[in-house]
Amino acid sequence: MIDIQLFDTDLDTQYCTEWVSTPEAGGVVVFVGTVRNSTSEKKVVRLEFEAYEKMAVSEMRKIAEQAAERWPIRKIAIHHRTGVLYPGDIAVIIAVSTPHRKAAFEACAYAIDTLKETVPIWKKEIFEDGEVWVAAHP
Amino acid sequence: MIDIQLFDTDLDTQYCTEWVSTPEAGGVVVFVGTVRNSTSEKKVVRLEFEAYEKMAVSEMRKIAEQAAERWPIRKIAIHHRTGVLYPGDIAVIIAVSTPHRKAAFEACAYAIDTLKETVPIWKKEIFEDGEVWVAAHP
Amino acid sequence: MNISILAFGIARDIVGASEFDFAVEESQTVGELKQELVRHYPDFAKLASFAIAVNGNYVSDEHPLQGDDEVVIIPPVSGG
Amino acid sequence: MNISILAFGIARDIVGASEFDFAVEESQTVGELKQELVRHYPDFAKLASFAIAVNGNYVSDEHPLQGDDEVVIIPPVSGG
Repeated sequence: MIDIQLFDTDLDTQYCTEWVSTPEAGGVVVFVGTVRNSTSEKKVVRLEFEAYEKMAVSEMRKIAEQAAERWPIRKIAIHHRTGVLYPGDIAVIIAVSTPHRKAAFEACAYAIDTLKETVPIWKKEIFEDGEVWVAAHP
Repeated sequence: MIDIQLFDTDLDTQYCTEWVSTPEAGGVVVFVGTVRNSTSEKKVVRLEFEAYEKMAVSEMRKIAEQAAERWPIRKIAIHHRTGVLYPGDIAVIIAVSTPHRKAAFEACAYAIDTLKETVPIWKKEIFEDGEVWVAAHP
Repeated sequence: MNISILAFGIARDIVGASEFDFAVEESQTVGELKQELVRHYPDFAKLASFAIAVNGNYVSDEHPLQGDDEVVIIPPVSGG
Repeated sequence: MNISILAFGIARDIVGASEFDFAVEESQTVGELKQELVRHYPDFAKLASFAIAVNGNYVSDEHPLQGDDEVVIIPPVSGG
């Protein structure tokens, strides 16, 4: 079972963790990506996330489906934020449950690694003295 | 910063996740180990956990300290249950925050792998037709 | 024919609009569209990557365009 | 001298008590204690592993015992 959602409001770690938990699975791994207060020594004021929403959701669903083909996933939730975020805010949550823990670790790491490569979501870092689209340039 | 605790009451995933979260860390990985409803096709009625408490806490602390030497951990929480647990109940939570996600995945997996090897906690699985100390025999 | 193109992130900054019309030949490929876009907006050549999605999916450079396609410029993504 | 030994998990079932006194020679090593325990309780030889903790730490077989040590039998652990 797969739960994919884009939110423009706070993400809920507890919801994702409980949603994937099931007595059939012994291992739940949750990744929570938060906004750091600095990048390369520069103080981050805020981040602005935008998404090509339709395709962001379908690409996140593909990741979940591909992970479920590779590992014996019972449930997987991928929740991502859009809009303005401040240091400490949660940008993404990926929660995975599997019968044994190794698969949950591998599937969760695969999902966040792939999300950062394929899902059409963009973030702009705003510093005190400028701003930059993250990863835009080599 | 390290938070090690043994509880004979329900563990709290939300507490651990929030406790390790900090604006200095961009990645939080949480492992939640739950009681499965079956082992080798046999239905599990309940699990009974017991600990050599003093040493269980000190060995969990060693794991946290060793992990913090190997990875740039900002905060790590290891909470473990004792007593009687039923399928779906949480037996252990390990939450780790690091500046970048790869270290959090590695440190969290290291901590649960090592916990299962060194921490003096024992569980007995109770089936409908018998019981067994897990891992006791080759 | 004219196709309507959506631009997100830094692509929107480069084009100066989140949606714009762009003239292409009938059955022009995505690869040819990308070359045209770089000609009009040289800053696209400076990006770490530069992909096109058609109707919600990544497509290869060989993919032929149609007038009613939803065409989106995908600059380097940075979710998570 | 007599030392007091704690037994957890399956070790408690094998000994039939969670705490018991056991006679050892002065300065006997942990390795020798383990051999004596296996002689008295042959089921310890069937375990996947069989370690001894002294005063809250794992110790090697060469570790010498003292009368006021807190000695604990650690059968295979299974936390998590």
